[in-house]
Parts: sequence; C-alpha cells; structure tokens
Amino acid sequence: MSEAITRKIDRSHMEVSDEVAIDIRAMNKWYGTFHVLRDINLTVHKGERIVIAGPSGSGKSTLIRCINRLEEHQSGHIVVDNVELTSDIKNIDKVRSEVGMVFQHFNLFPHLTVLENCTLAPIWVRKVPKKQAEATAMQFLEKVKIPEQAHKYPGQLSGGQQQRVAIARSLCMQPKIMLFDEPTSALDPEMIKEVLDTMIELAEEGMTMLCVTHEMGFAQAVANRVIFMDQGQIVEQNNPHDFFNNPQSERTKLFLSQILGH
Amino acid sequence: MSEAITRKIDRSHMEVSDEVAIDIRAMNKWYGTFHVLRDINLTVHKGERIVIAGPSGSGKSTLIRCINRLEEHQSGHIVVDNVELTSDIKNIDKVRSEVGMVFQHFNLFPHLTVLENCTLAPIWVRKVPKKQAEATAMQFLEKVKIPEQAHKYPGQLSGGQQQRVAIARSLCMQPKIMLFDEPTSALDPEMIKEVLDTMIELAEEGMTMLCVTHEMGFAQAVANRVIFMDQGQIVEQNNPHDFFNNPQSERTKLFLSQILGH
Amino acid sequence: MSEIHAETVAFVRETMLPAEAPPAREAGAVKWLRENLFSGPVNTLLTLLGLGIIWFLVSHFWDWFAHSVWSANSLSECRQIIAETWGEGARGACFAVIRERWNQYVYGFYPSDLYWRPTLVFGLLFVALAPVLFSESRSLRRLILGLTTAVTLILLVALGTPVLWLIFAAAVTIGASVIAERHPLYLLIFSALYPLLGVWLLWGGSIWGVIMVLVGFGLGWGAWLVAARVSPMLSAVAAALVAMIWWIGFAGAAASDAQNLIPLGITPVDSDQFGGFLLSITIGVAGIALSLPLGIVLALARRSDMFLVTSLAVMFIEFIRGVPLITLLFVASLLLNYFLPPGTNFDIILRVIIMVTLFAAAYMAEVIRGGLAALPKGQYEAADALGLDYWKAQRLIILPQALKISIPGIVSTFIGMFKDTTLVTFVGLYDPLKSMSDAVRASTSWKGIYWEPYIFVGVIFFLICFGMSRYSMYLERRLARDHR
Amino acid sequence: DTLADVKARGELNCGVNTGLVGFAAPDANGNWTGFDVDVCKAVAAAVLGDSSKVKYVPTTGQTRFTALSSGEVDVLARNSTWTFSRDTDLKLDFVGVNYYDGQGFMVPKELGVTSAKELDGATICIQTGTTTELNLADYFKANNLSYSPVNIDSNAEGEQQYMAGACDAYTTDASGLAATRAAFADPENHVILPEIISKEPLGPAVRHGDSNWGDIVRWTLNALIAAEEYGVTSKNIEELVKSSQNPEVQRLLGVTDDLGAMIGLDKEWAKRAILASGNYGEIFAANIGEQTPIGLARGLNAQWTQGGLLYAPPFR
Amino acid sequence: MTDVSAPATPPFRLSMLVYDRRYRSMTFQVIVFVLVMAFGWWLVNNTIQNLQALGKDFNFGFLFQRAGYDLPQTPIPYTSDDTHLRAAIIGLMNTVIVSILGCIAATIVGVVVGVARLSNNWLFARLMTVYVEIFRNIPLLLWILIIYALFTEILPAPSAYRGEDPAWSMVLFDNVALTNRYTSIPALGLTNDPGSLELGARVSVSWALIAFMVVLIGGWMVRTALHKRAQQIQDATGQRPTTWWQTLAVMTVPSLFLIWFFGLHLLPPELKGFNFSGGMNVDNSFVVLWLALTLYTGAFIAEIVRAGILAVSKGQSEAAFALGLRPRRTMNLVILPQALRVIIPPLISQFLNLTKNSSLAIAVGYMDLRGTLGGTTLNQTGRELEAMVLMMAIYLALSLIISAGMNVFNSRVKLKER
Ligand SMILES: Nc1ncnc2c1ncn2[C@@H]1O[C@H](COP(=O)(O)OP(=O)(O)OP(=O)(O)O)[C@@H](O)[C@H]1O
Ligand SMILES: Nc1ncnc2c1ncn2[C@@H]1O[C@H](COP(=O)(O)OP(=O)(O)OP(=O)(O)O)[C@@H](O)[C@H]1O
Ligand SMILES: NC(=O)CC[C@H](N)C(=O)O
Ligand SMILES: [Mg+2]
Ligand SMILES: [Mg+2]
Repeated sequence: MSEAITRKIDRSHMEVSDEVAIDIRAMNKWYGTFHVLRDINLTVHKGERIVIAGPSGSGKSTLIRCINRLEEHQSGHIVVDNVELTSDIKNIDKVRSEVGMVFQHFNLFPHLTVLENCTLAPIWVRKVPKKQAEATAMQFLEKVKIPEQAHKYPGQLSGGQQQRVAIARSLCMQPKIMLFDEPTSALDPEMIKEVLDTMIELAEEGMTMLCVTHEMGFAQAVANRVIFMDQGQIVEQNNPHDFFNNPQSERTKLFLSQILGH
Repeated sequence: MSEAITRKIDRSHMEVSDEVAIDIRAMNKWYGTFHVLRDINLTVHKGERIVIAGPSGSGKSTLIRCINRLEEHQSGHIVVDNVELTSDIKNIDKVRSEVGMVFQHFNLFPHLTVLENCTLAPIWVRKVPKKQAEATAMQFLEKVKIPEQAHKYPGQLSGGQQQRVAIARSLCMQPKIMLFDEPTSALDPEMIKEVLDTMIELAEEGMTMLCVTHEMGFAQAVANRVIFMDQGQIVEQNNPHDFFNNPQSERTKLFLSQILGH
Repeated sequence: MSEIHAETVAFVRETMLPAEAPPAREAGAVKWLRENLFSGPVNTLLTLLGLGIIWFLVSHFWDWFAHSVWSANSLSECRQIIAETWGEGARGACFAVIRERWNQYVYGFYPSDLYWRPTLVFGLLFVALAPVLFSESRSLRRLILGLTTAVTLILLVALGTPVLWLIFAAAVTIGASVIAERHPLYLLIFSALYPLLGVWLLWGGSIWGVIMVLVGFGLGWGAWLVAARVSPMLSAVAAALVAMIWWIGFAGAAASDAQNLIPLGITPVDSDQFGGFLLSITIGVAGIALSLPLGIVLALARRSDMFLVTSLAVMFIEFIRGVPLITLLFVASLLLNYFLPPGTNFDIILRVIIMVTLFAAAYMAEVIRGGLAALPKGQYEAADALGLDYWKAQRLIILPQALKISIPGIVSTFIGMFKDTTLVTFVGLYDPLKSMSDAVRASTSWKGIYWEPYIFVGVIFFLICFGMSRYSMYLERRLARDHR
Repeated sequence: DTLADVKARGELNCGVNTGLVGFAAPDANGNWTGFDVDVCKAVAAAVLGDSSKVKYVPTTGQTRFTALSSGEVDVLARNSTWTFSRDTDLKLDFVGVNYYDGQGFMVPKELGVTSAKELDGATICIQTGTTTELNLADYFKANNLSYSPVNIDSNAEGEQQYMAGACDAYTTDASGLAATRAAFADPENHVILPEIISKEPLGPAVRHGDSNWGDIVRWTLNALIAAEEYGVTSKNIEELVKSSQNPEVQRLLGVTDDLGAMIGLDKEWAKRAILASGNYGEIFAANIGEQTPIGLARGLNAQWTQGGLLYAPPFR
Repeated sequence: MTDVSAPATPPFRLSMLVYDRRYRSMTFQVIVFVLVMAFGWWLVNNTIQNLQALGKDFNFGFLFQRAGYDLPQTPIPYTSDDTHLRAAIIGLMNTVIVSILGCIAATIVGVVVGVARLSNNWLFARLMTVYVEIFRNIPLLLWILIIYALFTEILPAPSAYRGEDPAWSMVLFDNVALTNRYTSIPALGLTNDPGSLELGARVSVSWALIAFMVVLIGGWMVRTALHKRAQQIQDATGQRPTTWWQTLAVMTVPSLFLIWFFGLHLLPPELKGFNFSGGMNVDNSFVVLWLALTLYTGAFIAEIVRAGILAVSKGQSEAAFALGLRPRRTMNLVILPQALRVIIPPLISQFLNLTKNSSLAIAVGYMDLRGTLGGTTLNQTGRELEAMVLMMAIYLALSLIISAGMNVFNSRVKLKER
C-alpha cells in the first residue's frame, strides 16, 4: 500500500550514528521446549529505522518483546543503551523507561482519559510534576494531531486515533528507542494512513525505531534496514532497496511475492 | 474503485417497466426532535437500479430502512408493490416478504448453517416444504458461487462469502425488490469484487434494486439512476453519466470530488 | 539515499538452524518446582503454608476415615468394632449408617416394593435428556444411553420389577439407543411425554388422569388448527383456552368416569412418602424444567417495549429476588391456603415445586436478559427484514443464540436451585440433609451420629453440582467451537 | 366445611410433632406411631372408617398453629397446650385434653442440681413458639433468677444441644422430657427436676368457626375416654356391642340411639374410633405407659373414678 | 423546507386492535393488566373470605403487645416485658449485624482466595481451587449444620474449664474461652467512666465510644487531608513525600491517648456458676452462621475476583510494564481500577444473597428477623399474614437498598464508550 505514503519524506535528520543502541548476541529463547528465537544477532545503531518482516509465527513479536524484557530470553545477551538485560530489576526498569513500545491492539488504559494515559508513566516513573507532565503530553498529542481529544476516554476514539494516542503515550516517556509491533494491522484502511504519517514524522526526527509491519510502502520509504525472519531466525537483512528488488534467499522471495502479489 | 468492475455487463434484461415498484410521497421522519428525512419523494419502477449516495449521516440508511419498515415514518406515504406501509401488521408482513434486504454487517445467523440461514424464512414465512426450500437455496447459493459452503457455519466463512450468503438468503424469499445498505463497506478490498460481481449479476437479471454504496464504479456500470442525499433530503438525482460528469448542485460536486479524489 | 549507512551488513542465511532443546535448567522437574513452588520468598512461604494446611487436614481426619466401619447395626456396635479393631480410644467413621439407611436416604419412605418406579423414572430421565443435552456429540450420547440402559435394567431386575414393566423399560431404553443412532430428534417425542410418564410413575394412581391430560393437549392442538385458518394470532389463545377449559372443567370427571369403566392404574403413592434424594431430585428436575421456560417468558416480558408488561415483570422479578427463599417456601406451605378458595388443597410437593420454580425463574430471567442484551441489534433487524414475526424471530433466531450465551449463568442458577432443595426441610418435607438425618438420628440405634450423614449427603450434592458445572463448561467450549 | 372436605378428600390431615418419641414419631419406614398419632387415627376411623387414611403433617412448635388456621391440617394433635389466647386470639378451638401435663426441667446428673431454683445463670434449651418459652421467662423473672436461652426449633435439635452440653438444662412439658430421656442411651444419667412450673393441658385443636368439626373431634376423644371408663376395649368391643346392657355403652357404640347422625356421622363412628387403637387407657399404655421405655404413670391422667382428672361428659 | 402534511389517519376499525401495531400492544397490555388485576383481586378476595371464616382480622396491633419471650443475645436491652415490635427490631438488627459482618469477612476471604488462585504457586492455587469448588457445590445449609456440629460436638461445655486440672484452658493469654455455647471474649472496662448518652427507648451509647468514634473519624479526615497534600506535592514537584508514619500517628496516637485517659482495660471472662461471665459471650449460633455465610459466599466472591482480574486483558499489564511501571504500581493504577468495575456488580449481588441467606439462621437458632418476627412472634400471636407481609417487606426493602447502591455505583464507573 505504498499509496498511503504520499508526501515527500524529509530525510535531513535521519542520520545513523555510530553509537550502538541495541546489541543482541547469540540470543536464544524457548517457550517450554519450543525454540522460538534461534541464535539472533542484531546490532542497531542510534537513529536506525529497522523494519522486521516475516510470516506469521516467525518470532517477530517475540524478538521485539525481548528487547524490553516483556519476554525473558534464555541464552545470549541483549544490551540496550549500554544496559544488559538480566533478571536484575533495576536494569529492566532502566531499559523500559528508555524504550517505548506500541502494540497492535493499542492497549490504552480505558479507565483513564487520553491525557491521563499520557501522563501516568511520566508522573509515577519519571516523577515529573503533574503540570509539566501534562504540558509535555499536550505537546505530543499535538504532534500526533489529536490535542482536542485530550479529555476524552479511549473508548470514545476511533482506532486510528487510539493508536496515535498510544504512540503519544510512549513518546511522553521521551524514549531513546521505539518498538512497534504491527501498529497498523488492527486498523481500517483509512486509518492506517494517519498512523503511518505519525510514524514517518517520528522517523524524520531521527528516532531509533524497530518496527514489525507488513506495510511495505512504509518500509521502502522510511527504513534503512529490513530484516526478514522465519522460523525464529533472521533469514535475510538488507537495505530496503536491495531487499525488495533483489532478495537473496528463496524464502524471502516467496514471502515478497505473496505480500506484494495482491 | 471502478477497477472492480471488469467484465462486460449484459444489459439485455435490464429494462425498466412502467409499473411502479416503490412510491414514496412527501415522506418525513424524525428521531425524537431530529428531522432525519425531509419531504422525500421518490418513485421507483420495476426493474430500476438505483444507487443512493451521500455523506455519512445524510439519512441514506434511514431511507431504505423505511422502505421495509425497519424504521417507521411519521408523515407522508410509502407504497411498496401497491401495498401502503401503515402500522397495519398484515401490510408490513406482506411488504417484508416482497422486499429483500442486505446489511452492511451481513447479519447472518451464526447459530445456523449457511443452508439453514437460507431456508429459514421460506420455511417459516412462505411455508415452503423443507426439501423444496433447500433445493431453492442451493440454487441461489450456486448463483452466488458458494454451494460448497452450504453446511458450514457463517463464522467459518470470509467476509465476502458471508455477504454473498446474505444476498442468497434474501433471494431465497424471491423478493421483487432488493435493498442494499453499503453491502461492501465492511469488506476487505479483495472481497469487494466478489460481492459486486454478484450484485451485477442480479442487476442483469432485471431485479429492482436500491443500493446505498460508495462504489462509484458500480454505480456507473449498473445504475440507471443515482440519487444524492444530504441532510435528509434528496439533493440531486440523475442518470449515472450525467450525475458523474455533470453534477448540478454544489454539494454533489463537493462530494464527488472527495469520493473520487483518493 | 542521503543518509550514511553505518554498516549495510547485508546478511543472508544459507542454512536454517535446527530447533534445539532448551538448556537443562529450563526443563524438567527441577525447573517445574522452582517455577511453581519456590520462585521467591513469598512463594516458598505459600508453599509451606499449603503443605501445612494439607498436613493439618490429613493428620486430623485421616485416621478417622481410615478407621471406617461399613457394616454395623447401631452406633454402639460400630464404636465397639472400632475399639476392637484399632484399639481402645481409636476414632473412626461409622459409615455403616449409610449402608443401613441407604434406602431411606435414597427413596425416603417410598414403599419398598415400589422402589423400581423411581429408579425407572430416574433412568428414563437420561433418555429424555439425551436429545436435549447430549445432542451435540454422538459418542457422548451413545455412552450416556448405553450406560443408562445397562444400569437401569440391572437395577430394575435387582429391585424386583414386575415383568411387564421390565419389558417396557427395556423397550424404551434400548429403543431409544437405537433410534438415537439414526434420528436423534425423534427422541424429543419421548422427552415431551416424559414429564407425564414420570409424574404418573412416581405418584401412581389411575392412568386415566394422564390420558386426560394428553387429551387436553390434543384438543388444544385441534383448536389451534381450526383457529389458525381464521387468524394465526387467535390460534394460540384458542388452543390455550380450549385446553384449559378441558383440564379444569372436564378432565377430572372424565378420568374418574373412565377409571370406573375400565380400572387401569398402579398403586398410588402419597407425597408424604417422598423423601431423601428422591425428593430433592424430583423437586430439582421439575424446577429446572419449569423455570427455564418461565424465565424466558419473564426475560422477554422485561425487555418488551410495552410499559405495563415490563413493569409487571420487573415487579415480579425484583420481589422474588428480594425475599429469602425460605419465606417463600413458608408461604407456600402454610399461607397458601389463605389465598385460595376455602377448601382447596393441593399437593405440598407441587406447591414447593411451584415456589422453587418461581424463585429460580426470577434469577433465570436476569441471566437470559443478559444474553438477550448481548445479541447485536442486527440479528433482530435481519429477522424482521426476512418477514419473521416476533415469536418466530424469538424462537428461531434470538433465543437460540441468547440461551447459548447464557449457558454458564443458566447452569449456575440450576445448581443454586438444586442446592436450595435442601431448604424444604423447613416446611416439613424429608430432604436428605436435615430432616432425613434427623429422622435417622431419632432412632435409638443411631442417636448421636452427625458427621457421617452430613459427609455422605455433602458428597452426593457435590458430585451432582460439580458434574453440572463441568458439563456447562464442556458445552460452552463445544458451542464456541462449532458455531464460531 | 371441614367434614365434607375430609370426606371428599378421603384422607384426614393431621398435624403432629416432627418427632417426639411416644407422642408422634415416624419409624424407619415412615410409619407414624404415638399417643397423639392415635388420636388422629381414632378421628380418621370415626370419620372415614379407616384409621390408616391419615396424612401426618409434621409441624414444629413454630409452624403448628399456622398450619391449622391456614387449613393445611384439619386437626392438630401435637402436644399443644390449651391456653386462653390460643383459644381466643389465635382463633383455635381446643376440643379437650388428652394429657394433663406441666413444664419441667431436665439436667445431667453430674451437674448436681436438685432444684430449678439452683439454675441461676444457666443456659437453658427451649423450643421457640411454645408456652414453655413464655413460662420459662415468667418463672425466672418471678424468682429473680437469670438464664440464657438457646432457642431450638424441634425436639431433635434440643436433644442434640442438650447431649452435647450446649445447654445445662432442657425444659419442656414433663411428658416430653420423659420421652426425650427415654430415648437416650444413658437415661439414668439425667434427672428431671421436681419443680413443675406450669399447667400444660395438652389436647387436640381445630380451627375456630367450624363447630361441627370441633364436635366430631371432641367427642371422638371423649369416646376414647368414656370407653375406658366403661371398660370398653378394642378386644371386647364386638362382644359388648352384642351383650352390653349399659345404656350409655349402647348409645356410645351405636347399638341404640343414633348419636352419630347428630354430628354428621354414622352409627358406628365411636366403635370404629375405639377399634382404631383401643380406648384411652390402651393408647396410653401402648405408647407412654409404664410398660414402655417412657414409663409415665397415669397420675393426673387417670380416670376421675381413679382419682385422676379424666372425665368424659355423658353420651346422651 | 416543505411543510409537513399531517398523515391521514385511517378510520378506526375493530380489527385494528389486533392487526395494527399501534393498537395491538395496547390491546395486549390491557388484557394482561385485566388478567393480573383479576388474579390479584381473586387472591385478596379469597384471603378476606378465609379470614372472615376464621374470625380473624388484618391488624398490626399485635406489635405493641407484650412479647413475653426472652432472646439470647440482644444488641439493645430487651426483656420479656418488651413489645413484639422491639423483639422484631432486635431481630432486624441481628440480621443486619450478621449480614454486614458476613459481607466484610466474605469479601476478605474472597479477595485473598481469588488472588491466590491466580498466584503462580501451583500448590496453593490448587488448594484454593479445591476450597472454592467444595464450597460452591454443596448446599449452604449443610455448611451451617456441619460448622454448627463442629462447634457443639468438638468444643467443650464451660464446665470443662472448671476444677484444679481442667480439661480445657483458655487461649490467648487466658483471655478467650471457646465453648460449645459461645466464645467468651474479654469485655472492655473503663476506670474513668464518663457515663453514657441516652438515646431514649433504653438505648444508650457510652460517651467513651462516642469519643473513640470522633477521634477515629477525625483521624481519617486528617489522613485524607495528608494524602491530598502529598498528592499536591507530587503534582507540583513529581516527588511524593512519605506519609505512612504520619498516617499511622494520626490514626493511633489520639486513640492511645483516649485509652489512657479513660483507663480502658480488658476484663477477661471468668467461669462463674454454669457459665463464663465478666467478659462478653458471643453465641455460637452467631459465630456459626457468620462463619458459614463467610466461607460459602467467600467461595463465590473468589470466583468473581478471579474473573474480574482475568477480565483485564494481559495487554494492559504489558503496556504498563512497557511504560516502566512496577508490578505493584501496575496493580494499583491499571489493573485494579479496571477489575473493580467488573467485580463490584456481581459482588453486590453476592452481598444480597448473603443477606437473604442469613435467614437460614433458623437452623442454628440465631434470633434474626425470621426468628423473632417471622418465628416466635408469629407463632405466639397467630398473626401469620401480618408477620409474613411485614417480614417480606423488610427483606425487600433491604435488597432494594443494596441494589440501589449497586446501580448508583454502576452508573458512576461505567466506562465511556463511543
Ligand atoms: N506465550 C507463548 N507460549 C508458547 N508459545 C508461544 C507464546 N507466544 C508465542 N508463541 C509461539 O511462538 C511463535 C512466535 O510467536 P510470535 O508472536 O513472535 O510470532 P510473530 O512473528 O509475531 O507472528 P504474527 O505475525 O502472527 O504476530 C509462534 O509459533 C507462537 O505460537
Ligand atoms: N436510532 C437513532 N436515533 C437517533 N438518531 C439516529 C438513529 N439512527 C440514526 N440516527 C441519526 O440519523 C442520521 C441519519 O442516519 P443514517 O444512518 O441514515 O445515515 P447514513 O446516511 O446511512 O450514514 P452512513 O453513511 O454513516 O451510514 C444520522 O445523523 C444519525 O446520527
Ligand atoms: N414442646 C412442645 O413442642 C409443646 C410445648 C407446649 N405444650 C406448647 O404447646 O407450647
Ligand atoms: Mg506478532
Ligand atoms: Mg448508513
């Protein structure tokens, strides 16, 4: 659906630095006896925009959920912003407050207003004064273009609006890295665009992003690396141009033919 | 999305007779104090295919729901197939068994198989013997190209298939008039085509149809009249060619620019 | 692309990695223990607490259970056996009382030579339920019917059933099993006749009463057919009216006339001879069977858009739900005669059934109302658009779905009602729990025995109620899978 | 009216105790026996001609009068005390006395109590809704003693509480105490205290307002009492029908006058009533007399000719 | 826009009563109404006839007659010379007391068990499941009887505490005696008794109690103020000051002062004569009923709590974790507020059930409303209709009050949807 991305993308801030944001080495994960992630090696630099693709069940979600320790890995190392993820609670807290995450189903808190959703974590985790937290939140709500909905409840918004609130909520913690797990797949076509626009804007500002998505238009326009996963392994990675035009592995070819075919 | 309509349309049976199928005169309807339909006058002849378009909330659904008295009108007259709709139950029953309706959200009965969905009304309303009802139903299921799904439950079908079952279900009552309320708007793009194809086939056979839809391709290909509604009134009506190429009213122009724009 | 690629590590995996087994500490019993019992200090504490509770229970009750005596004729004899076998001062359970009074617990004071009748009724209950409850799965139905047939017949033979009835029982159970294989829906005819058959077998008396009730249905149906030609709307009224007139005005006289002409009947048994589980199950089953339809009617009434009907339903439901069941039972047993014309007298069990039914129906109505509310509006509209009238739409479209959604609530209402059958003790009926145990204790040989009867009755209730709740879970899962 | 109802029903509804050995208690098969039960049987025999046509409705102290006045039972034969307010305000009609009783206390021997006056501060089991409940309150108040009541609903519960030691003393009609004690495994360890703190004339009751039915029950009871007085027993009754020269006996047994017709029954009603389980003396002896485990002496309940209070009005 | 022409109303025909939608529902309602009215009239008429035949009337005057019977435990003074009305009020108070205490305890049990069932401790979760299933699937009456039997059969009579070498001895530092009649607990004594406030009708409240109430309520208000201030500080600076010790002090210090001031002390029970006295004897009938209601209802509440927590989707806690919230905070800020909305309505209907089930007091001789008004009074006065009508009305009022509370709550917390 590359038609969704219509406007010219401003790449001025989209520079990749040498600093490493995420470093994953020889990481393995099992669910019970099922080997979901196999020998994952991945280095993400500050400012990189990585799209992860792959068939359903290939472990994409699991991989990015390992990065902020919503799932535990069983061997190997994950270092996020120079903090290694172990079972040390302090490290986990540190990583989580540096890494924002946007879920497929938004997971907004339905009992809180949009504004309260956005200020909850800054107030209780970052200990920001309420006024200030609200000011920041309004700023980000403006960025995602729904400041006027600040006092509504999530249930009163459309799907696209909800997802934009979810993005704003993550941004309010001023994370260094953003993880997206299929942020548009639960949305109606019209709404996909508004969310993708928001994400593109983020990318333009130089945010480090890992994004599981099937929006290949988005990948081509924004990503600087596309990772293809299958059966829990990274099968291929490349820059978007080569990835789409010149896939190497058989599986990638098959996958691309399916996804771009219709 | 006029690309959806690909094949040549056979117009041999699509003749409009002089007989009046639906006659609406000075009809008004209120929801509480909100005046939804204002002074509607509309005559539909046997064999006509009318597409109703208009912005959201303009009263399109309400209008066609008045025709089989899912909603009650408060003034004016609606005569369907020479039966006037009043609060007389006999008349209502008569009209409903002559008029088929297809909803946006299919509204199939999830606890019945596809075949049972189709035979239910013939058996209980028309008092057709079960065997015969099933034979008819299979015939219509074949027409909508899913006879092989007859013994599945609706939940096991895709959206497009479900909508086709819904059409078959209406047809099983052998209605003289079919009403469609945005039959494709809840469907994924791939599935829209299959449903539109079915509707075109119906049109080719000379069915009187009223169809609320935003599929302008369909309107251009099949309709012999397009009605544009806004704020509860019929703002403009014309044959499709003139309607699209030469809209008269400002509102219509605005609407067309929006709907064809993207 | 304008940006600098820090590293365009194009990477392609040539060979796929095989799945490996997880590291040792991630599997096996040790991991299980660590994760499930000792994953932290709180958890370890809880485990110890749990073990403590188990130890407490076992150490206090195990020897009592282990020293059970199953055959003795009185409590003192029982205590003596315990003392002899396990030494002086040993504690032990005396389940002999169950064995000795088994019949009383099961059948109450039902004449012992007629025990086969309730047994047969109970067996046939499963046949009657088969097409309703077990219609979803052929293998389950087969199992239930097979088991029912075998157990019922064996029990009937053991209880000395008259040959004619034995043949009848065999014909029905075996016949049902066979029919169920081909046309399970035909069994519904038996299900419909079952209540009459059951009532007749339990209370006995002339068969003419039953036949006259059936005639009433026949007349009603006839009236329906006749009236349906004139107006379908009137047919229901006509049918009900004709049947009512027949039942109230003529059936009794006709039955006794017929009985005088050709006496046909079985020994009558009086309501006060009912007791024990026979009583609980009779009240429970009847209450369940009656409260569901009544609950549906109430739920529909409460949701109707007719103000009067709705408010009557609300008043009824709120009243019944607002007062304790035992006050209602008290009214049924002691005050009802105040409200009836002087001299009327009707069966106490029937009155209790009516009260229990009303009580359960009020709860049922709320459960079903929830189910109705959960149905999307589109279902009503589609039914309307197809030309189905209100009752047909309800029967064919709305209720099947609403009831399905409500299954858990309905079953827990049933369970509640079945448990509440024990309250009939307060109106002088012999429920198994209190009255029957009191009666057992009243005899000198079992005076002073408390735990064993309570445990026995509790276990039976638990099995039945737990069974029902598991069945509802099974049904829920099954329906969810089928019609998804 | 009740007589017609009973006849139409073919069954007499008789309210009895839920279980008081000797007065009314079901056995393992649900057959009821006892002193009160025999009154029911006599009435059924008199009215319906069959002493087995009785439906026994077990009632507690609390439910008995409601059962009677609502029409649930036709006659209440449940060791109920004839009192002013019950006869008037409660709209019952007591038709006679079948047992002259008084309220007593039972205590375990080991308590060492010998008089009710020593029960200050004791916990006492008492059936709710009885005269004894009221008497107890009055007695302790009058004697300036305190007590804490344990309210129980039936004799069975009372036994359980008393035996477990949840109350120090159990109080009810002395006859009830004797019956309860007789059912204990160790009757010798319990004593009934000497004080009798009230008069408890126990008798069958019917609803107010149907005096004919009241007459039937009253005279059935009187027939049993008179039968003993005149030596009519279930054994010799047939003989006496033929041979008795006593005009009162002849009237009683329907040999001469038709007394039955005056109360809507046939001639032999009294004969059947006596045949049901014998005359008063036989009934007493069989259920609660000194030969039974309950072992009550006739005492006040002897015929007036024997120095007791039983005195049947003349049959004429 | 065009003027609205009035719709032509077709002339009325009789068949329209059945066939016209507008009239049909009216016809139906009229028929139903007439039938119901006729039925009601029939019932009332029968009752009047029956009462007449009996020579009874319908009259609540009996409430003002002397009751004549004693009650075992009374929250307000009562003797056999008081009226039936007072006895009924005491019954009602007993019903309310056991219901309120039962609701509180059952909620605690239910919450603990419900959460425990979700714990990842396999053994404990299983144990709790067993508890829930056993209690839910066995009639309440059986639990009442079993617990009653436990108390009367296992616990000793007070005499077991007598003598040189008693068979039983008091527990909790010789302060509590468990017997098969009651649990005897210490009473509270005052060295400086300030007297009591007479409320009339022989009801009085000790000034000391009032003082404690005032102090506690005041403490609670101060605590709320403290929290508010802490919240303000947090809003302003982001840092939340620690308040627990201030709260603790506010809640306890004034009470401690009052204890000292009034010289509050324990008066342990003593065996005197047949029974313990000096302390407070809490009858077993009450304890048993309360315990059985608590355990039985607790099992149901546990299921409700569990379902409520499970109803909050896993995504909610994941989102909170991903934002960096700690598990405790997640519980308090995200899970509980949502779970409560699901939990409270069924919880309140359990409270309703508990209140109604408390009428099973009849099985243990606890003198609740049914035991007094619907039991002894009914029987001694023979006013069955009046007593039952009154009793049902009171129970109905109780339920309506509870469900009104529920409705208010529901409308307050309903999630806003589109
Ligand atoms: N909690 C769990 N326990 C066991 N297996 C799991 C669990 N969560 C996921 N899996 C399995 O792990 C595999 C990878 O899951 P994952 O959700 O990461 O896939 P995915 O690539 O994100 O797929 P999708 O595109 O469908 O989201 C799947 O086979 C899934 O069934
Ligand atoms: N039941 C109702 N009660 C009150 N207002 C209603 C109701 N149903 C619809 N409306 C209002 O009536 C107007 C017309 O509604 P209608 O559904 O007919 O519009 P529509 O043209 O079909 O719009 P859409 O394209 O969104 O389906 C809308 O403003 C709607 O809000
Ligand atoms: N204990 C009883 O059941 C009866 C007591 C007493 N004779 C009464 O009539 O009140
Ligand atoms: Mg995924
Ligand atoms: Mg619409």
